[in-house]
Amino acid sequence: MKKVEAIIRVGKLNAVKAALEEIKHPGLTVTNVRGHGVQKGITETWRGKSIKIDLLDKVKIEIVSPDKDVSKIIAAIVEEGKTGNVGDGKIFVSTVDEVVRIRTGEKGEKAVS
Amino acid sequence: MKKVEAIIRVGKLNAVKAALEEIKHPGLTVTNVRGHGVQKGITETWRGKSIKIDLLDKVKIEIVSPDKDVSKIIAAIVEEGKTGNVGDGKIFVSTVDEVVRIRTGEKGEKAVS
Amino acid sequence: MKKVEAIIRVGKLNAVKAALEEIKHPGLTVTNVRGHGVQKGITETWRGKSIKIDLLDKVKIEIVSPDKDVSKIIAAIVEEGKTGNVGDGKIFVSTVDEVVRIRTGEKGEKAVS
Amino acid sequence: MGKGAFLGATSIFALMCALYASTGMAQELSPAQAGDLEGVIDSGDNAWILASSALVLIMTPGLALFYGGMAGTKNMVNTMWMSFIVICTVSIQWVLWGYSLSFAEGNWFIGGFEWVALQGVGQEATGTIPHLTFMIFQCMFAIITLALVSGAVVERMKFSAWLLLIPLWTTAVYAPICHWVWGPGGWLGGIGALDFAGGTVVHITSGASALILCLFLGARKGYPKSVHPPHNIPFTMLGAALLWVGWFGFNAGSELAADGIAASAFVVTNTATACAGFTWSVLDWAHSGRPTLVGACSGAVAGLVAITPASGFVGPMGSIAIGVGAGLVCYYGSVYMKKALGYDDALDVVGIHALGGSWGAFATGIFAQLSVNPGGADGAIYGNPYQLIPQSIGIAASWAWACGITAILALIIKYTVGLKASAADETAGMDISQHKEIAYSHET
Amino acid sequence: MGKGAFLGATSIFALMCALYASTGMAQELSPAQAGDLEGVIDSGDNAWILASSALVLIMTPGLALFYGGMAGTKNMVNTMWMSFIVICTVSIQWVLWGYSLSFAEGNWFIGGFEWVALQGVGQEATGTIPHLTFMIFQCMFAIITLALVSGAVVERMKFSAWLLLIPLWTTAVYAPICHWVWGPGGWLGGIGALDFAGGTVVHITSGASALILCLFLGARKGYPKSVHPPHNIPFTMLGAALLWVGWFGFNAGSELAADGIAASAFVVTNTATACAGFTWSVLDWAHSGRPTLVGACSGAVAGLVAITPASGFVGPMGSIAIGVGAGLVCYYGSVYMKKALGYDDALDVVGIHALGGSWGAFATGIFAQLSVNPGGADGAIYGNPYQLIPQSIGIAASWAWACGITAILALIIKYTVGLKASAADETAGMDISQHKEIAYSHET
Amino acid sequence: MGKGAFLGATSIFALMCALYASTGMAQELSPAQAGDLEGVIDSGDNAWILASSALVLIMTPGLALFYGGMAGTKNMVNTMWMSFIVICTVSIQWVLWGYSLSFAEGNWFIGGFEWVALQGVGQEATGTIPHLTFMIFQCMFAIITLALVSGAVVERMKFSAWLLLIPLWTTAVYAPICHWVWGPGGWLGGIGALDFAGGTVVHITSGASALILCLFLGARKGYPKSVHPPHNIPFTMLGAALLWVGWFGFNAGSELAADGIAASAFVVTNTATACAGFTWSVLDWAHSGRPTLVGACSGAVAGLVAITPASGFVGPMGSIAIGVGAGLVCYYGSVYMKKALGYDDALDVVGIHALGGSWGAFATGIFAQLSVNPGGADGAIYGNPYQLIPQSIGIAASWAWACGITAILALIIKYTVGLKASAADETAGMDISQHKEIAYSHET
Ligand SMILES: Nc1ncnc2c1ncn2[C@@H]1O[C@H](COP(=O)(O)OP(=O)(O)O)[C@@H](O)[C@H]1O
Ligand SMILES: Nc1ncnc2c1ncn2[C@@H]1O[C@H](COP(=O)(O)OP(=O)(O)O)[C@@H](O)[C@H]1O
Ligand SMILES: Nc1ncnc2c1ncn2[C@@H]1O[C@H](COP(=O)(O)OP(=O)(O)O)[C@@H](O)[C@H]1O
Repeated sequence: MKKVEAIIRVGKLNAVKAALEEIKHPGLTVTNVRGHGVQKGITETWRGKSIKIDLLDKVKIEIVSPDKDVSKIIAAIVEEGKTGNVGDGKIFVSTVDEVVRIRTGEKGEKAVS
Repeated sequence: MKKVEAIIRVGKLNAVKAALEEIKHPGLTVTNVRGHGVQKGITETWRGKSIKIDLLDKVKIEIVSPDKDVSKIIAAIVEEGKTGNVGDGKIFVSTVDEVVRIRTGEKGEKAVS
Repeated sequence: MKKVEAIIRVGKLNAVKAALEEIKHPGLTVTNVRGHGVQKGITETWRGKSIKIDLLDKVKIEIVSPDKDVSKIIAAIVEEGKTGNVGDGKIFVSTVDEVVRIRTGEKGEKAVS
Repeated sequence: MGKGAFLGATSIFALMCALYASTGMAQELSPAQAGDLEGVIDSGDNAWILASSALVLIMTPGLALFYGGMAGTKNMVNTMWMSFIVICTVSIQWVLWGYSLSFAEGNWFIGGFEWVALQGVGQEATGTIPHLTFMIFQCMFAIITLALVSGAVVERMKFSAWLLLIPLWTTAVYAPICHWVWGPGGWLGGIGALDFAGGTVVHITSGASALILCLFLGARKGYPKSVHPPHNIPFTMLGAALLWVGWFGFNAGSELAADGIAASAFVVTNTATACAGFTWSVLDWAHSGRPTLVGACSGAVAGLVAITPASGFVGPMGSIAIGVGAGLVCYYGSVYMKKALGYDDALDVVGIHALGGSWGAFATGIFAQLSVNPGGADGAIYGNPYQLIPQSIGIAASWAWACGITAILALIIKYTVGLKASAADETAGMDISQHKEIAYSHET
Repeated sequence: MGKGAFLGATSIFALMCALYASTGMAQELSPAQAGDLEGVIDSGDNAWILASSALVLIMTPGLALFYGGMAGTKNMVNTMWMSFIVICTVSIQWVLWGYSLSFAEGNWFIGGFEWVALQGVGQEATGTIPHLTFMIFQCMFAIITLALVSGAVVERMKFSAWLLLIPLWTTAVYAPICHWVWGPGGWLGGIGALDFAGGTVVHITSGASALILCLFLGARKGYPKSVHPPHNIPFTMLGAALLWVGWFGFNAGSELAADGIAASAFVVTNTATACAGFTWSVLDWAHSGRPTLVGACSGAVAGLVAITPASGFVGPMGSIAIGVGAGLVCYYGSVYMKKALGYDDALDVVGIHALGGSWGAFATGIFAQLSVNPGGADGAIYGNPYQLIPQSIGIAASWAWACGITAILALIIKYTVGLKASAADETAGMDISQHKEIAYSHET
Repeated sequence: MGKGAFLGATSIFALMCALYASTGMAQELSPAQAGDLEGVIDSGDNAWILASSALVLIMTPGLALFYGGMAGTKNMVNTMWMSFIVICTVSIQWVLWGYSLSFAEGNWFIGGFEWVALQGVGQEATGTIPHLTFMIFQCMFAIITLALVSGAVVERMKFSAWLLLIPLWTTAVYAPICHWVWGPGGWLGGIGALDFAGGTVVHITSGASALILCLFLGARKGYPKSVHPPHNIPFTMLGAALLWVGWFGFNAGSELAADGIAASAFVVTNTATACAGFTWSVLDWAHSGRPTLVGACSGAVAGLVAITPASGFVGPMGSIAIGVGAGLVCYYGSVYMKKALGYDDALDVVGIHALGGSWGAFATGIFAQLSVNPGGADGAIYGNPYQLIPQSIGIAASWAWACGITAILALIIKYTVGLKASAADETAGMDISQHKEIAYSHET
């Protein structure tokens, strides 16, 4: 089982979500995050003083899925999350040892569907 | 060392927290997330227009703990987090390579207690 | 590739960020979280009633980086995140199997830079 | 079970009061207060009462924020809605029949139908202001009174139940008590009970009814363990401020003229409010280790409540006593009495309005001064302890009628549309379950 | 293309109206309404109009909150800014030349330059209030009118474009129509069109201009799929409440005296508003399954709009009809008509102000009563269906002029500073792109 | 060290001024302004001043939101609390002794004890309004003045220190300066210094005291690197709007009658405010590349401050000059001067109130016109440059007294309860450390 974690643009959430729905992903969890990488921040102004905001709002999507679906999921996110400008974000894949569905106590692949 | 990550209902946070306290868990970190799985979303109305909100508020709990405590922790979360209706959430377990306590620089099991 | 996840004090975010900039970290993602460990909570008052808030605001920093940089990153976080009082937080290191840069589709170490 | 017994007792008491009144007091009817249609319009007085009407209207949205800020995030819309729908509904009810039942010539108990649909209520002078000005000023009172009740029942009462309650309550509880005190021939006015701006009519009725509704509704899920802090203190502060400033219209406007008594009512309103806010803060500091802003706001509202019946009758020093007393009474009522008795009055309508109103109405009998208002009376400390008798009767009668009738209305609603939202709806939050709305959608 | 045709048609219509008016109506000029500089100041009337001016000023920040609460988080500052900058800019424009063009002696079409820079506008009485009081009261009307327009164009119109529009629009659209209706010798006043507080001058002009700007701007990215719920409903409720209370100054202040007609205008304003808020809630419940608070607030604003032209002329029962009608007209206008026609009127300025104002101006011709205001007229149900003629002309002329001239101004702006923000700026949010500000920075 | 020297210098200057005044001016005492207890009440005037009192009260919660929105999230409750507690405390202080010290007959320096506890302050007419109306109107001024100071010291001053400061400051700083300018026999009034609504009494005193407190407190941790953006701009906008609308009561109410001068004061208040808001926006655009809403609000407040002393004396064109000047002076004062001098005035009380008030008091001497107010004087551009002398003396004396006495009070507090919160408390946030409250608890 793998966890696919993607940091994407806030404005791309709906498109990525739709793309994942199309490939019948099992479910996902979304977190509001702020991030910083190649992309530079923005500058706010208050009473003539510039205040640099170097963390920009991003959205993190987490999807746990069987190993075999991972490449499909990555492809969908890259396809829909891309604008071509810096700040599009990253995808991180890691290994999940165990999954449990709280409602039923089911474990393993059945639990994520 | 393992990380137990549970997505649960917002209203169950206190109960789960209490259950973990009872089994003397070492600590935890909570994040507000939104999620989507078997459970369907809700519909808001604005000026006669229905707006579907398909991401529901959930809470993510993260607990890093020695391998031996993981099954106890999972049991406690399932016990207290369950309502039996869709939307109860999932638990994901993964491996943590190293833990450091910032205050002391301690590493390994001592650091999580 | 490793993911370094640090739970730190809200007030230390800027200092840690600056330290990471100095060692030329590739990027980072920040999440507002609440946590609970050795440190006790605070008490709010409403109309004579004490309400215990046992989850305190913390900030989670996530940095994905090549294995070789991990120790430098940990050192920087410990250095700048420490106050010596309980509540300074923890660092968790885990393994990342794959990284993708959404903008370019690049994979691996090139993707995190 | 206690609820039934309580209901029985209060109903009987209400009946007794009514009977007593009808025999003992009917001959002492005071001349019509609102009904004398003579005189010419004074533009200054009219300007002040129109401005006061606007000020009193703003109190209800102020209340929506005051209450809403203390409610939970997921109940914010519903909490504000309960006040806002009262504005929309009572404004219509009042014009159609509420005003007539309250203020038209009738008997000692209730007004007549002469002014139904505002027939005969026009631009001619009543005292020195147009009759319509008086009508709309009083309309704002009817609105805020019921809106006050909502604070006790938020986070669990069905919206449909609340909507049904509005016209019933305003007709069966508010109109009679209003007529008793301020209507032509009303028996409480007749026996000389002093209530300048509504300690009995507004605050005891709302607070007592809130208590009854709490008992019928039962507590919120998990109460009292689940009690949460205010979700947005700035809104609560803003709401309290709008109440404070609107209350100048409420109290000083009740003089129905821009004269010296209006000025005096304005001054004592401000003074008592400040004293009560300060007193509550001190008690907070003493009991909880810190002074809280929500506490100061609560105290200020308590002071506003308590000075209401007294505002046209007492001087500044009396108002300090009333304010400090209000802080004490309402603090202990909201914190300790509620805990001791165990009912779930979410935002302390009983502790603040029922107790504060009772204290204020009683204290009017202590601190009133003829030298402040020749149309009033001297109180106990000015040598007339007898004034405490009509004051006490007024308090008791308002409690009794409000409790008894509200209990009947609650029963009716319980067995028709139902009073309480389902546990699932309560857990999901009243906003999404009752209104398909969410107060804050910051992701958009 | 449709836009051009529409522009052409409206311009021609405007021209025709103007020509017709100049020949057919010029001789029927009414005596100067604002200009008769005689009489003595009545302190009560002055007190009321000064208070009313303050009440009308608060409407614009109220509108900023009403609109801002419904906008997206990332456009909150910009949405409020659009109202706030109107206050700052029109206040200056009005003093320098706007007031003179609107109210000084001129011809049937526009005022003169006599009062430019307030020369000759002093403390002397106009009617029973100082001339300066009248001037500043009217200033507040000019402010709110343009601020209303902003609701249609938020989330995409460049701030510089808006800033440029302000003086142009207030001079070329507002001043003439204001003069037609209320200025000395204005032709709409001359033919007997009744508009007590601005159904045509304020609401049709703003709503019609909003429509034109929507058409020129085009829709927001992703519209209509991207429509989002209000980001902060408490602000919307508070804004609606400030509008409601400020509107008492707007309508009852338009009598320019604290007399019986002011009281009557106050009463019908409150009644119509409550009825419209209630009606919208019922429609919401019927169509969406739940009554929404934002719906009730929208309905209340619709009621306020519709009663505006009628407020000094109709009685309470007429106001109920107008209010219920406003709820119906504006609900279907905002929900169904907008969908059917497909323009992106972000916050329903067309549905509420253009339609509500038109309905109100027409309904004035139905429900007006001489017995309410001897200076008005009887309407259709009081035996004078002919009143509907000047009312209809007033409606048509205001639509025509507002549409035509706004189209010209939009073209000018489009080809100078540009109307619409870049897609990137829209996506980033207007707050950061236009102002380098973020509404909420809770991390600090 | 600089602080001591500064304190010494200002104290000496204050002393000198006082001595000079006592010898040179004592014989020129003007007739009592507030004290002449004769005449009859005019209901219109009374209506206006009661309404104005309500308007001025709303300014202080407005200020709480204006400041609170700019403070950090973790200091929101404390920031609002500092204003709210001033309302509760000064309302009592004023009734008990503050009013008497300020306005009762006394000497050139301070009022007497005749009106302590409002003895002898009743419903009888003072001018054309009840004495109590005048008293409560002035009470609202005393409240807002100290509340203004809080903006400089938020995010670090101990709440207990603030609470202690309130009665001390209002007694030792406000009462004397108020008496000098407006009290019967006050020396500044005596030498003909014009201050219609409080440029010296309110704004210089608050701004100068704010500067002294800043110096004694020292900067917030990490200042200036840690400066954060406003946490909630909508609250700041709403606060500015409430200030603007309340200020109509402040300035136009200061005429104490609903006459032509009140109308004129209303008009120039609005005009200057708009001009200053617009000017600040232009400067923002020029210097930071974008116009900010917080900038426009700050500018508007600067304009309100500057027009205050001039409001009853200048015409519309003068008000434009004063407004534009206020935008310039206060923008550069808040942005550049603060940076250059290095003190941590968190929300620019010095830049806006001390500088804006000084500019306004001086500009009154330039633009005043006898034709606007026969009770005033002509200013420099109307041929009377000598008016600048009493204006300058008024400015200097207010600065001196406010600085000197506030320094003494700060020392007293520093060595008793302590001025500054601990670093840990500051880091945790003043809300939780001083009040055990959190402004927003959205998780509930
Ligand atoms: N090494 C990293 N570790 C964790 N998160 C990262 C890392 N690098 C980038 N991110 C996240 O990805 C977002 C986009 O990355 P950025 O480098 O700005 O653009 P791009 O991915 O287009 O090169 C950042 O805002 C941050 O949240
Ligand atoms: N495959 C998944 N990956 C990540 N998060 C998931 C996944 N499936 C479900 N979740 C999270 O768990 C929550 C509950 O899951 P859901 O499928 O709705 O109910 P249940 O767990 O009762 O079957 C979702 O809201 C989402 O946050
Ligand atoms: N076992 C754990 N799993 C996950 N998060 C933890 C764990 N222990 C502590 N934390 C996080 O670290 C924060 C600080 O930990 P705490 O034990 O209070 O202080 P310290 O790290 O100084 O001993 C907590 O608020 C929590 O967010």
